[in-house]
Amino acid sequence: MRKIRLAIAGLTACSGCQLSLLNCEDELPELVERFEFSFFPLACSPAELTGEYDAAMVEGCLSMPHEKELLLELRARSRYLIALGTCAVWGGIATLRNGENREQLRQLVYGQNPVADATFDPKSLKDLVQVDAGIVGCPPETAELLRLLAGLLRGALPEAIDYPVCTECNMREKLCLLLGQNKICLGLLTSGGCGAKCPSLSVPCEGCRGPALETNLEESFDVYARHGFDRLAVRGRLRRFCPEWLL
Amino acid sequence: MVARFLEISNLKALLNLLRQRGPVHGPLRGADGVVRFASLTRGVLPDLSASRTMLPPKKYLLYPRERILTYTDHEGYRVPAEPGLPLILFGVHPCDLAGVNYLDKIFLGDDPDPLYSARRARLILVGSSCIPDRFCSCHASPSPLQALSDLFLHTVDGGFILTSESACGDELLARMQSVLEECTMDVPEDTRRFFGSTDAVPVIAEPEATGPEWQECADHCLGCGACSVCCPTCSCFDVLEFGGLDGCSAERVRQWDNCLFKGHAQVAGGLSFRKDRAERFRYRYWHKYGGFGPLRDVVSCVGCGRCRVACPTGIDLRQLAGQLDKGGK
Amino acid sequence: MNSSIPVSAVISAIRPLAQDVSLYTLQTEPGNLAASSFLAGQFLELSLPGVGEIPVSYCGYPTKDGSIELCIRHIGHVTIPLKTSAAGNVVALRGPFGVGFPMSAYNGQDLVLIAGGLGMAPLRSLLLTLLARRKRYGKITVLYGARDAESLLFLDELLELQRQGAIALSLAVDRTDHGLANVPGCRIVLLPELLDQLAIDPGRTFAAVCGPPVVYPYLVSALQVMALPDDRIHLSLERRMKCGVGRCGHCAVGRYLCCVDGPVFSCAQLAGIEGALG
Amino acid sequence: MSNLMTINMLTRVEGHGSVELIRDNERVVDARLNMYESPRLFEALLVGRRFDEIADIACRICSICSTVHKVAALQAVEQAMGVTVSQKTTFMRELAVQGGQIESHALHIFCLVLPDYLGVNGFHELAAHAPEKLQVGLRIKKLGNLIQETVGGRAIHPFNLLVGGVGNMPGADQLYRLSEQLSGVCDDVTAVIEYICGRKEILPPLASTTGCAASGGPPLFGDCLITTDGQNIPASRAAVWLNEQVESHTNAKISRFDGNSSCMVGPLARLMVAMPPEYARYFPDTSIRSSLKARAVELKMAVERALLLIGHLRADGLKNEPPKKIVISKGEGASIVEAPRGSLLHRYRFDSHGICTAANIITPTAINQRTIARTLLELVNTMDGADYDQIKSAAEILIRCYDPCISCAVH
Ligand SMILES: Cc1cc2nc3c(=O)[nH]c(=O)nc-3n(C[C@H](O)[C@H](O)[C@H](O)COP(=O)(O)OP(=O)(O)OC[C@H]3O[C@@H](n4cnc5c(N)ncnc54)[C@H](O)[C@@H]3O)c2cc1C
Ligand code: SF4
Ligand code: SF4
Ligand code: SF4
Repeated sequence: MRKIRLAIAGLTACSGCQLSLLNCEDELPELVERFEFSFFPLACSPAELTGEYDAAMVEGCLSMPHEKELLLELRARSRYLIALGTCAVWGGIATLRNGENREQLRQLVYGQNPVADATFDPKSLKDLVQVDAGIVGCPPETAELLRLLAGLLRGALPEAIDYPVCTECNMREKLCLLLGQNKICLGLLTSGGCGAKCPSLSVPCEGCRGPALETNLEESFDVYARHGFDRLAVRGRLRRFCPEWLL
Repeated sequence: MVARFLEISNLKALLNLLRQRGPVHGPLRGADGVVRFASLTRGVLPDLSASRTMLPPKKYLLYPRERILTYTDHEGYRVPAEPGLPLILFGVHPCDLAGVNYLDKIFLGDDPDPLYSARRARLILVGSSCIPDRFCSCHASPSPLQALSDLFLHTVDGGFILTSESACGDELLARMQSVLEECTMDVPEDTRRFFGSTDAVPVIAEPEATGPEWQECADHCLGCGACSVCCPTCSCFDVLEFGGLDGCSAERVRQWDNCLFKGHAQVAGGLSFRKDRAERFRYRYWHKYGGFGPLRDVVSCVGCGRCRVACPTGIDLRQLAGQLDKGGK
Repeated sequence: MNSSIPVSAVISAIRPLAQDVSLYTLQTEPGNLAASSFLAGQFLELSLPGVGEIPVSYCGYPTKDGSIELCIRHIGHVTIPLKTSAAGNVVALRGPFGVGFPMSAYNGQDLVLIAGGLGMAPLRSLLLTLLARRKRYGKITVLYGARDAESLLFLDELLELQRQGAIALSLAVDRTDHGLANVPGCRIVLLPELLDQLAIDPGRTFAAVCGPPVVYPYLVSALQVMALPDDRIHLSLERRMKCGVGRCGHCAVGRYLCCVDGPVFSCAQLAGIEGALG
Repeated sequence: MSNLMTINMLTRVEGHGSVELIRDNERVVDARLNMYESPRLFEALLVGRRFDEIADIACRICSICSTVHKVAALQAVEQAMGVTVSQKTTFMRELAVQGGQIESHALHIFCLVLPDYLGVNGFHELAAHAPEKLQVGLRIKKLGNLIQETVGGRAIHPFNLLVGGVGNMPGADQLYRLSEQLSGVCDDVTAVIEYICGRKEILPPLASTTGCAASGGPPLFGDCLITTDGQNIPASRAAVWLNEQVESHTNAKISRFDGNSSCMVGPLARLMVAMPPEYARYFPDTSIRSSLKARAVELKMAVERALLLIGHLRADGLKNEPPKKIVISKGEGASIVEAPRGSLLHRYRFDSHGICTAANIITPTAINQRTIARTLLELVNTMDGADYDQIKSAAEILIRCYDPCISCAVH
C-alpha cells in the first residue's frame, strides 16, 4: 500500500492538536508504517514543503501574515485540507476578545513597543481557504484523530456530528449539571463527540468543541436564565471558543 | 398462573437465589440522586419505590453506541461475539416491560437483529408493580403492547405477591421455594400490574399539517436529544463505519439517533426531508402515537413519563396529544 | 442469509457513464440471491469496507452468474472514496430490500417510464425487465431528462432500443455546452414538458417515475392532468437510510417506511402525505 | 560572505522559532533567537474574566504544559481569594504535575532528542532505526498521560482541577492500576538514565549558567525561587526580579534580571539547585549539554514521586468532596510551579467582583532566552570552518537542550 503523505502544521495555537497525535502512543509505530510525515516541524526534521500531500492537517487559527502564506501553500499542495481542532475550525480561545481594539490589547501586553504589531484578529481557517473536513475539540479526542487518519487511508473524510454534548451526557446516564445542580454547563449548545467528557465527571461543559450542528440559542438562554445565569454570563462562556456565537 | 407470597424481609434472600442464575440488575439511587438500573451486588437492595430510572431497560438490549459488525479483508463482515451470560433485570415497571415488547417487535421476528436477539434471549425480566406519578400516562395508553415478564412482583402489605408469567418464571419460582410462602391473597388489581388499562382513551389525533401547537413545541425544543435517549421505545439509530489503521480491518458502529436532529432526514448534498423543527416534531409525534411501516398503528408511547421529566424546557408530548385531540373534534 | 450481515463481492468492472457517475459491475457467488432474485425498483445496501454503507438501486436485470450492475453517483462520504476503487477491489452487500415495481400489474399495459438524472438507474432495471418479456406489454415510452447531454446515462443503449422500435424515446436537457448533434430528438426543455407531446390511454397506461425529488410534484400533476389515475403512477422515493430493514427509523414517508413499504409507491398511497413528493 | 545567517523554522521544538547569527568577518558576534510565534495576548484575554475562568483559559497557553499552567493559575487565584485547599486537592494537583513532567520529559527524550543522538530526523525514523527505544519511550510517555487523564480528566487541558478543589476523585481501581503501571516502569526509567548518561556527547562543554528553581514546597512546588548563587526571591517579588522586557526581534518577552545577568531554569537548573546525592555522579559537567541527563534523572524522580503521591491519596480516602467555597474578594495572588522546562509564574489581580484586572504570566522558555542566545553564540564560535548545515544542526541540537516551548514563551 502506498503511504499517505501528510503535512501537519500549527498556526496560532497551543500545539495541543498536534500533541494529541503524538499522544497516540500505542498507534504511533503503526502510523509511521502507513503515513509519511513529510512535513511535521513539531516532531520531524527538516521543515520543508515538498511536492504534493494527500492531506494537510492544520492546527490553530490565523493571526499573522506568514501564517496565511503557509496555509495557502498547504492548500495548494494538498488534496484534502483538514482543520484540526476548535481553533482551526472555529477560531478557538485566541478569539476571546476579537472585535475589540486589538492594538489596545497588544499594548496591554507589550506596551508601546512595536513587537508583534503585524498580528490581526484571529480567524478560523475557513476564512481564507476551503476546508474539506475538520475535527473539533480543545484538544480533539485522540480516537477521533485516529479515525480521521484511518479514513484518509481509504480516501474518506469524517462525517459531521449532529448531536450535542447533552445527548451523550444523557446516554451516560449522568445527572444534568444545569437542571440538577444549577451549574453553567454548555452541553446544550456544544457539539457532541467527546462522550460528555466533562459533565460525566461533574464538571460543566465549557463548550470546547464549538457550536452543535443545530442549536436553539434563544430558548437555551431562557433555560439558563431559569437556572440563574443571565444572558451576559452565558454569552461570556460561549465566547470562550467561538467568536461566531455572538453573531 | 402460579402465585406465591414473599415477605419483605426475605427480599435479600430472594435476590441471592436469583443471583445463582446470573447477575441481577435493578433500580438503584446513586449518590447524585439519579436512579439507574445498575448491578445489585450482594447485600444491595433495589429502590423499588422510585418512579422511574433515568435510562430504560433498552440500554441492556441496544447499547447507546456499539459495534455491530467487524470486518477484515480475510473474513469479510462478521457479527461480533456476544457473551452468553444471562442477566436478570429486577423491578421493571409495566411500562418498561411494554417498551421491551415494542423493541422485540422491531428487532426480533423472522429476520432478527443478531445482537439484540442474543441479548434478549438471555434477559430475564422480573417486573414490579408501581404507583404512577404525575408524569406517568401508562394507565391511559391505548397501546396494544403488552407488559410481558418472566416473574412479576406485586407490592402488597408486608411483602410481595410473586406471579410467574413464563416457563422461565415457573422455573425461577420453583428454585425460590425456600423463601416463598403459599399465597392466600388475591393478586390485587390496583397495583398496575398491566400496562394500559381498559378505560384508556384510544383516540389520538392525527397531526394536522400546520397548526400553532407544532410551532410552539418546536420553538421550545433545544434539540438536546434527551427525550429520545431516555425513551424506552425510541430506537432510531445511526450507523457509522470506522476503518482500522491497518488498512484492512474495520468496525461498524450503531449509535442512538434522534428524529429531532437536523441530520436525521438529511441526505447527500444537504437535502433534508424534514428541514424545520416543527416538521421533525410532527415526525416524533407520529412515531409515538401513530407508528411507521410494519408497526403502523402501534402506539409506542408506553407512558413512562421520562421524556417529560428529561426535557429541559418541559415539552410534554402527551399534553400536545391532548391539545390536538381537542383541536380535531 | 441474515439480512444484517453484508456478504463480500468483487468489483469486476467499472464503466464511467458521465461526470461523477459510474456503472459498477459486482461479482458475487453464482446463484447469490442478491443477484438472481430481485425486482426492478428494489435496492441493496452496498458497503465499502472501512468507509460505510449506502442504499443503491438495482440498475440491471437479475442474473444467475452472480453479477450485479449498480449505477453510482460520487457525491459524499461513501461514494467519493468508492470512486478511487478499481476492478478487483472488494465491497460487500446486503439485499434485496424493499418493494419493487408491481410487474404483474403491468401485464398487457402501456408503460411510460419517466427518469430524471440518476433516476435512470432503477428505471433501466425496469426497462430491462420489460424488454425481457417484451410481448407481454403494450407501448413502452421512455422520457428522460438530465442536466446536459453528457449526463444522459445509457444513451447508446436507449437510442439503440429506439432504433429497433422496442421503445419510444424522448430526451430533454436543461442546458447544453457542446450541442445536441449526437443526441437525436433531444430538446432543451424541462422534463415535465416532455409529457406535453405524449398521448396516453389513461385506462391502460402505467407511469413509472424516478428522479430528483424536486421534479416529482411537477411530473405528478402533469400526469394527473392527462387523467392518469393516482394508482397508475408509480414513484421511487429516496430517503436517508441506515439499515434497509425498517429499524433505523430514518426513512419514514408519512406512515410508511421507505425501505420496507417502498421505495416504489403509487401516487395513491402517497396522497395527502406532506412532503412525500419532496 | 553575508553577515547574517538564518535558521528558519526550528524543528522538534514546540512552537515557531528561528535563529539569526550575525557575523562580523569570521566571528559570530551576536546570536538571536527569534520567537515569531503569534502572540494570543493571553494576559489581555484574561483581563475581564471571572476568577473561576482564569485557569481554564490560561491552561490553553500550551498543550505540553497545560497541567502546570492550570495548577499555577489555580493557586494564584486561590491565593488572591484567600482560600486554602485540602490536602487531598494538593496531592491531586501535585500528581497531575508529575504526570505532565513524565509525559513531557519522555516526549522530549525519546521523540525529539534521541533522533539527534542516533542520527535520524525524528520519531518516524526512530521507528525503523531503534524501535525498542521508541517503544520504551512511548510506554513511559503514555503513563504520564494516563496520570494526567486520571487526575485531570484528560491529558491536555485538564478540566477536573477546579478553583478550590477537584471535580471528581479517581476511583480506587484507577489509582491501583496507575501504581501498578508506575511500578512497572521503574526499571525502565532507571535504564533510561544509564542509557542517556552512557551516550557520547554531541556538543562541546559550554560555560555553565546560574541555575534557578522553585523552592520551599514539595518537589516542583514552592513559594520562592532560589538560585545557585544563593539568591532567594519570594513569589510575590519574582516578577520584579525576573524583570521581563520587550525586545524587537522576538515576540516573547525576555527576562533581564538585574542588568545583564542571565539565569537558567529547567531540569538541569533544578538539579543544580538541589541535587539528590545519588545522582550527583552523573553531573561532573553542568553545562547545558547535560540537560538531557537531567531530564532522564527527573523522569525517574517523577515516577517515584507519583508512586508516593498515589500512596498518600489512597491512604487519604477517595471520597469526593465539594470544592472549597469561594468568598469573592478583591486581591492579588502569585504562584510558582516548576513546569517541565522550568519555573513558571502566574500572577493575577482581581477586583471586588472577582473579575481579573491584571494578569502576568512568566514562562520558563521566556526566562531562558538570554541564556539560549548566549550559549548559541559560544557554540558557533567553537565551530571554526563549519558550513551552514553543520552550524544549523549544532544550533538546533543546542536549542533542543532547553526544550523550548515557544507557545508558552510568547503566549
Ligand atoms: C432506495 C434508494 C436507492 C438509491 N439508489 C441509488 C443509485 O442507484 N445510485 C446512486 O448513486 N445513489 C442511489 N441512492 C442514493 C444514495 O444512497 C446516496 O447517494 C448515498 O447514500 C450517499 O452516500 P454518501 O455517503 O456518499 O453521502 P453522504 O452525504 O456523506 O451521506 C452520509 C450518509 O447519509 C445517508 N444518505 C445520504 N444520502 C442518502 C440518500 N440519498 N438516500 C439514502 N441515504 C442517504 C447514507 O447512509 C450515507 O452513508 C439511493 C438511495 C435510496 C434511498
Ligand atoms: S449536564 Fe450539561 S451536558 Fe449533561 S444534560 Fe445537563 S446541560 Fe446537558
Ligand atoms: S464536555 Fe464540553 S468542554 Fe468537555 S470535552 Fe466535551 S465539549 Fe469539551
Ligand atoms: S423516530 Fe423519533 S420518536 Fe421515533 S424512535 Fe426515532 S427518535 Fe424516537
